[in-house]
Amino acid sequence: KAEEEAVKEVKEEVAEKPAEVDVLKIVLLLNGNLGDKSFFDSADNGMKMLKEEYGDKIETRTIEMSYDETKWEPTLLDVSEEDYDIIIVGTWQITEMLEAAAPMYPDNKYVIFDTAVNYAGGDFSNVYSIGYKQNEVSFVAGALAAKVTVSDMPLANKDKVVGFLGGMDIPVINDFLVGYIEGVQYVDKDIKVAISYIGSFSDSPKGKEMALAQYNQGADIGFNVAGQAGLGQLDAAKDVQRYAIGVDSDQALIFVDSDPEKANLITTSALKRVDNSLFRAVTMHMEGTAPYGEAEVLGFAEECVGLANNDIFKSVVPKDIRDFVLDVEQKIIDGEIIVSSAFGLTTEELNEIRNAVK
Amino acid sequence: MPDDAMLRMEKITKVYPNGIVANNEVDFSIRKGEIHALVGENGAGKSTLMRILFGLEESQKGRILLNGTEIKNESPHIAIANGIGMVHQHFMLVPSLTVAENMILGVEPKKGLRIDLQKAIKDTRALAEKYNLAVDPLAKVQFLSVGIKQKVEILKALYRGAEILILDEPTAVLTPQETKELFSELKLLKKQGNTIIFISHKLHEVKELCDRVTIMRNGRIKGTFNTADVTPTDISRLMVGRDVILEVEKDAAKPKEIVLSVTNLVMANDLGQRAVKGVSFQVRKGEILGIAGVEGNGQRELVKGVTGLERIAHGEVTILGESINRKAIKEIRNLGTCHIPEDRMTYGVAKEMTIEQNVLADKYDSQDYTGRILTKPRAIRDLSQKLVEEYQIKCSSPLQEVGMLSGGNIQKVVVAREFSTNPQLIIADQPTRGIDVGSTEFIRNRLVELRDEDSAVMLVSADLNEVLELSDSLIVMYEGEITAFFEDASKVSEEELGLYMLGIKHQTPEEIGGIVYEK
Amino acid sequence: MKNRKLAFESLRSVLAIAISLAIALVTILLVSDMPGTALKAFLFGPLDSMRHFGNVLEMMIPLIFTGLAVSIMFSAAQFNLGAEGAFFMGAVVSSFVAVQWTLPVVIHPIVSILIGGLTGAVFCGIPALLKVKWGASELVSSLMFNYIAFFFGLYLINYFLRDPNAGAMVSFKLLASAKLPYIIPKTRVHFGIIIAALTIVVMYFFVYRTRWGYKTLLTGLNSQFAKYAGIKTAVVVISAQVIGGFIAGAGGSIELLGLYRRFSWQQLPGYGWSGVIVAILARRNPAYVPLAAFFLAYLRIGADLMSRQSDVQNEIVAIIQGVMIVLIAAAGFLEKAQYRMVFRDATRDLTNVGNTAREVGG
Amino acid sequence: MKDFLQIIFTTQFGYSVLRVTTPILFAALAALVSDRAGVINIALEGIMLITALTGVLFSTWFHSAWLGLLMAVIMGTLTGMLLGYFHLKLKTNVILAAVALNLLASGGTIFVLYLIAGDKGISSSLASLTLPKITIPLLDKIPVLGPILSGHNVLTYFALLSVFLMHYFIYKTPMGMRIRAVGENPEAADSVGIGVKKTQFIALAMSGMIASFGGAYMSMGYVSWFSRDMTAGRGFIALAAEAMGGATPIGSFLASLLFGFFDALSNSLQLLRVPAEFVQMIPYVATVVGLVLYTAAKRNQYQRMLIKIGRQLEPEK
Ligand SMILES: Nc1ncnc2c1ncn2[C@@H]1O[C@H](COP(=O)(O)OP(=O)(O)OP(=O)(O)O)[C@@H](O)[C@H]1O
Ligand SMILES: Nc1ncnc2c1ncn2[C@@H]1O[C@H](COP(=O)(O)OP(=O)(O)OP(=O)(O)O)[C@@H](O)[C@H]1O
Ligand SMILES: [Mg+2]
Ligand SMILES: [Mg+2]
Repeated sequence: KAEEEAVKEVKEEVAEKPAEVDVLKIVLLLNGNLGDKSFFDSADNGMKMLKEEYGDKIETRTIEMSYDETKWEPTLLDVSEEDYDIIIVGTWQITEMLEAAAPMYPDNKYVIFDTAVNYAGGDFSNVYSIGYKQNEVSFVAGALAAKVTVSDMPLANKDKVVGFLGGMDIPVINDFLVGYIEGVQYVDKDIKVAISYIGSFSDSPKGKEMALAQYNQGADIGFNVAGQAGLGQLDAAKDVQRYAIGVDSDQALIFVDSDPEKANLITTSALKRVDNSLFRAVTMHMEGTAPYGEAEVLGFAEECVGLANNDIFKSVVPKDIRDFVLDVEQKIIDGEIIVSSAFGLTTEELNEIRNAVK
Repeated sequence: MPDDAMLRMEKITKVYPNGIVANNEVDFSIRKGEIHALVGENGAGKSTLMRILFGLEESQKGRILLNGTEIKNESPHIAIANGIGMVHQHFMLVPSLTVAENMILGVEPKKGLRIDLQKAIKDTRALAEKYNLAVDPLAKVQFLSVGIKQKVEILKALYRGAEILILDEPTAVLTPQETKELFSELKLLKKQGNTIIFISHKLHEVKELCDRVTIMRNGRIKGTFNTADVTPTDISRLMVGRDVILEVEKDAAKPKEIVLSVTNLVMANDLGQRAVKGVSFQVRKGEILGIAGVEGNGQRELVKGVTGLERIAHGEVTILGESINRKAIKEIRNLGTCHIPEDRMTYGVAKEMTIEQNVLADKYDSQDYTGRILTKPRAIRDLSQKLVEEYQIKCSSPLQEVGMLSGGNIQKVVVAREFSTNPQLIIADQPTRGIDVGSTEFIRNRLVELRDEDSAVMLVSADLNEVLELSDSLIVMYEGEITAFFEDASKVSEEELGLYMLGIKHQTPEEIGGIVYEK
Repeated sequence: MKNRKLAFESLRSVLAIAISLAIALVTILLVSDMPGTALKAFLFGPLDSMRHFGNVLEMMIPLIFTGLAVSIMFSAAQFNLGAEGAFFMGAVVSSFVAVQWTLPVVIHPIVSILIGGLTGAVFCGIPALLKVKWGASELVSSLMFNYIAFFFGLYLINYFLRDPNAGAMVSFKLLASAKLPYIIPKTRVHFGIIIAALTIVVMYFFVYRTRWGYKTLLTGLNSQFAKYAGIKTAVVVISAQVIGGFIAGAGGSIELLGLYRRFSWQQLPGYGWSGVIVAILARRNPAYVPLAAFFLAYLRIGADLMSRQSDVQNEIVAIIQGVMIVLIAAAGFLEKAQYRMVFRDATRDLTNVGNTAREVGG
Repeated sequence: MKDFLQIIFTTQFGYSVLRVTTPILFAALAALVSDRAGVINIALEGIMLITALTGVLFSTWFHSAWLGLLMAVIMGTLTGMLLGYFHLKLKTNVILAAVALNLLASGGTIFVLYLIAGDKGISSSLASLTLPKITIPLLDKIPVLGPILSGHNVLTYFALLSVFLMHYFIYKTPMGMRIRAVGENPEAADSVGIGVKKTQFIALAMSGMIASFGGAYMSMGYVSWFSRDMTAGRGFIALAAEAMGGATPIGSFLASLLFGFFDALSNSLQLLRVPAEFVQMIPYVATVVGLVLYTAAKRNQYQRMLIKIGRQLEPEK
């Protein structure tokens, strides 16, 4: 609540007072709505972290442009003409709009996350792109899931099946999937992966149904990568008493107060720390080291991906598995394990990968 | 006579939302135990007044006194509680329910939470016996004949404890014999202490049955008399405001070649029952063939078959030698057929459209009124202007919405449109039902004129007067079959016709076969 | 009499709008800490820059198409709610043409739009056919068809037109030759607005000046009468829905070619339902459709700007819309007042003329 | 194919059919009661959405799932009455009023959710409660049937019970008969003192009330939160189910079950790697097919009868 007040106040200031010169003004455009408890919320959390850290030195504003694509470009152009110092946008869907807008306003600075503009295709010296090594963290999640399904943890069964619940059949999600499958196979080639796509990032009841179907097929742990719709999986886990792995933000934390029983089944979450990456970007901007004109892909080292190492993880997952998982993580950081990416794969190639674990 | 009145309606004024003043400062009173007739032209406001009494409409002004105390009949519910029952001009029954269920609807006897059907059946039987109105409590209403439905309606009112019984044109759909039966039942009711308000257009019935009569015109009361003191002529003069002659002058028909030929026609009704059972007849140029019969004996389905509105189940219909069995309505119309439908509001007009647009309905694709793409507003305007004048349609302009006109004028719009295409075959289904004397006269004369201009006319009417008056020859339908054929309609009496209509008499197949002139 | 009626109808519409706006204002006052900013953005935001006004016009375009589509279907008394699915499928299929066919500049969008329209026609036409052939309610089946169109469309895009290098489930880029050009500088108002204007004129003449329009209206007002008059109502019922579907499908196609780089919808865009609102506000008359579409677009853009510039969420527009539709379509709203007026007229004429009001009507 | 059968012939599948059917069944019964009174209620979608949110909010505030349910039911009834007010009093076309209500519900629930929880997507930050599941003693011991029929949410059992309650209500009670009379011949009902509008108003209120169980089930049984547009067309599907079921309680139940079957199937079928979008179409296609089969059968009956009537004649003559 207090935070909200703060945001409100900021909004008031922005809207009703003339801007002061020495304050860094940042605007975050979300092409969706807050409340997904994962991706967009994480980005917004980045703004809150910044505000906490830098206080009066910066002003932040978050605009939800909703899922209606026709609103995105006008909004982007609107804020481009206002006096923001940094304009942050995210997701692949908005790339082409940014590619059109950025050269028109060379004095503005843009940050785009979870994708990159095509630097070869134009002059984007004022755009800094942030990508995430979600395939790597997903690999670790896959390794964890594999270990759990063959373990003798209380809710694990004999079947060698793990679940993957995607929001949509799209590259970002499949990047998770490919890493996950490789992680599973790294542990045991015989383990099957039950894969479903909800077809939506918002239909959580449907997510629950599909997760239940997976659990009914013998999966004892599932990984959801479906934004708000993926929350259905966590509910399903509670219904049938199986394990789950959260995504993007630490999803066990969301429920630890309101529904501890559910939280205790969320072994960990594959974090995609949009918040950290934005915090890092703005900090670099203030220090003058932000790599505008370039794309960076952030991973474990920058603490922009990682498994949530929370109390539940520590209490639910046996130590040997935890150690194994941390070891895998280290191996990835060290380059001993190379994880494939789904970007650029055709549907056929993807199907091959998916059918291998059917 | 304020003292002897059981029920008084004082200064009732009713304006419908469309601006029609149906009742204008009406004072109306009845005495206990009498049968009181209410007469007046169509649209005089009779039904409206009764609907107000029964709580179905709200009046803007006036009050109702029952035995000297004011009552507020805001809904039929209250009216019923006040001992008023009404049998409506149109049946008010739920077809899928049984007689017993219809009886108890709204005043259901209960056993616990559920309806006590046994009691309902028992009560219905008892009541039917008491008033000598034979009905089967378990029969579904949709399968009943009009006469029985009428009885159910009366029983319904009695079941609700009605002491004052309003009957709105109960005899309109009955045969003379059924009417007679009804009258004896009503007299029985009167003897048992009930009071009856009786609405009818048939003045001899009023003379026969009623003690007093109140006459309405144009929403006002023209007077109340003892029936013994006035003649039907007096009444009709007061009703219409002038003397009326309803005799149509016509010469003998000179029939020529056959236009319509119906062979072995079988039609189903809405419920999928056989309603027309293998009927054959022919209509020739220059004659009017009347089809008499109590409503619901297959006439409606017959008309639907002949006009192509419903599929023919069996048999054949030809017009000018061409079979129409597989023809679309448009093609049938293009053969020179026109059709005055029985129910003008459903089949005859689109209420929300203007007169002009309604007149266009059967000729929208004629070259005269539409070009290759666009319509020709000027031509359409001229035509409707002409028809409005020719048929004396009372309206502000052809651009007026048809729904704003009175019933008679709506009917004139229909007739004007249908007759404006020089028809070879006219199918006139109850062409003057529910319209006033003036319009009736006009339409009847027009039909005869067209006959003289060599149109073939098939006239369906439940109004015995009308069929006898207009027809050159005549057939009677009973339960989907032709039971009689009269080559010369002027030789038939109303009573005789009634016997055939009720199925009491039946001609031989040979006699009936006379209606087929050539195979 | 007629003028009176019209005046009364207008009064009622204005009052309905006023009441719904008043409800919106009260709500804003209740929930906002900065009601001044919110109100200003809501009411005048769309006028404060060319781009914002352009946004209103941009949004009008799809609303006009679905509004016309729903109008024509409702005119024939066909409560087909499938404009939503037709709009979506129109865009899907026309994106195939726009991506895969190489055609000259002007021809390309024309072909693409026509094929999009045909697709829409099929999607609204099927429920019509099911109704005519087997009596299945077009209302119910068209609702199902919206979902079928949605998933089928996504299937087509995903399996046949999807750009594997894109980071989301989207089609390949639409070819430049297929795009509709922007026609007003500083905005994204595209050529579609001219097509929309033409469609309005065509539909107006179609409905009120051609025999087919006449048949449609007649069937809509009284289908039994239409049948009696020799109109093949089954044909009219189907054609009205096919035409409606065509317009909706073409609308989807135009929206795509005008404003998008790729096909990228992940959910039904909702313009079909908005079309219902537009059609009601316009009272099914094509001539009023642009007014209604402008009004609705203005409201929505105003609400968007408000949510961007203040702390009031744009979902508030749902409340305004809801109240407004209900009141404008409410025959009973102000009925008493109207009735009093009639009663006064009728009785005054009575005392003057001393006769029934039959003449008043006539 | 083997995999396919493996999915269908599991007790979990049977269990999930019932679970998926529950909200549709409630909505179908809600559609039925108003349809029988002669008003089609296509606002079920919106009513369920509103009541789903109501249940979540009040169960959070009162710390009781039952009170949440109670408030949802009250809210649903009120919404049904609101629709009645629009349609019967203000005389708005009932389809248009319902479209308006649906739009209002879709945006309005989010508006309210944001005001209360600060979220625009999902209510998971609220500690809302769910209604209990019931294990039926004895039944749960029976093989196959036990796992399918036992252990459902209490509302699932109530939905099944409602089919019989509705049957009893419509066919055996005075109010039920009045509703049927009003739907079939309003003037007749009017003339015997049954207030047509009053009866339709009651039917709409009941419709809202029954639908609210479906809404509450969505957010307090099916899942444990409210989320944007979470009813996802179930209110519309229910209309189709009711039409397919010939507007009878038992028929509507069977049609809902059919839809539930296909919906459950579509959730599982993906595991066989059938294209997701294709699978998701199945329930809707099945519903349309079912609807057409039902109406076509009715129509055929009439055609056959016409032919029969034609034939009957020949031996006679
Ligand atoms: N249900 C209705 N709703 C609205 N208006 C109606 C209704 N029924 C009748 N009217 C109005 O009543 C008039 C026609 O009704 P009706 O058939 O009783 O006429 P009428 O008075 O008998 O005419 P005429 O005296 O010419 O025979 C029209 O003005 C029509 O607008
Ligand atoms: N519901 C209605 N709305 C508007 N006008 C109506 C309505 N019902 C009747 N009227 C008009 O009120 C007037 C009186 O009609 P009413 O039905 O009372 O006449 P009536 O004397 O019963 O005639 P009929 O002999 O034809 O039954 C007519 O002009 C009629 O057109
Ligand atoms: Mg009349
Ligand atoms: Mg009358």
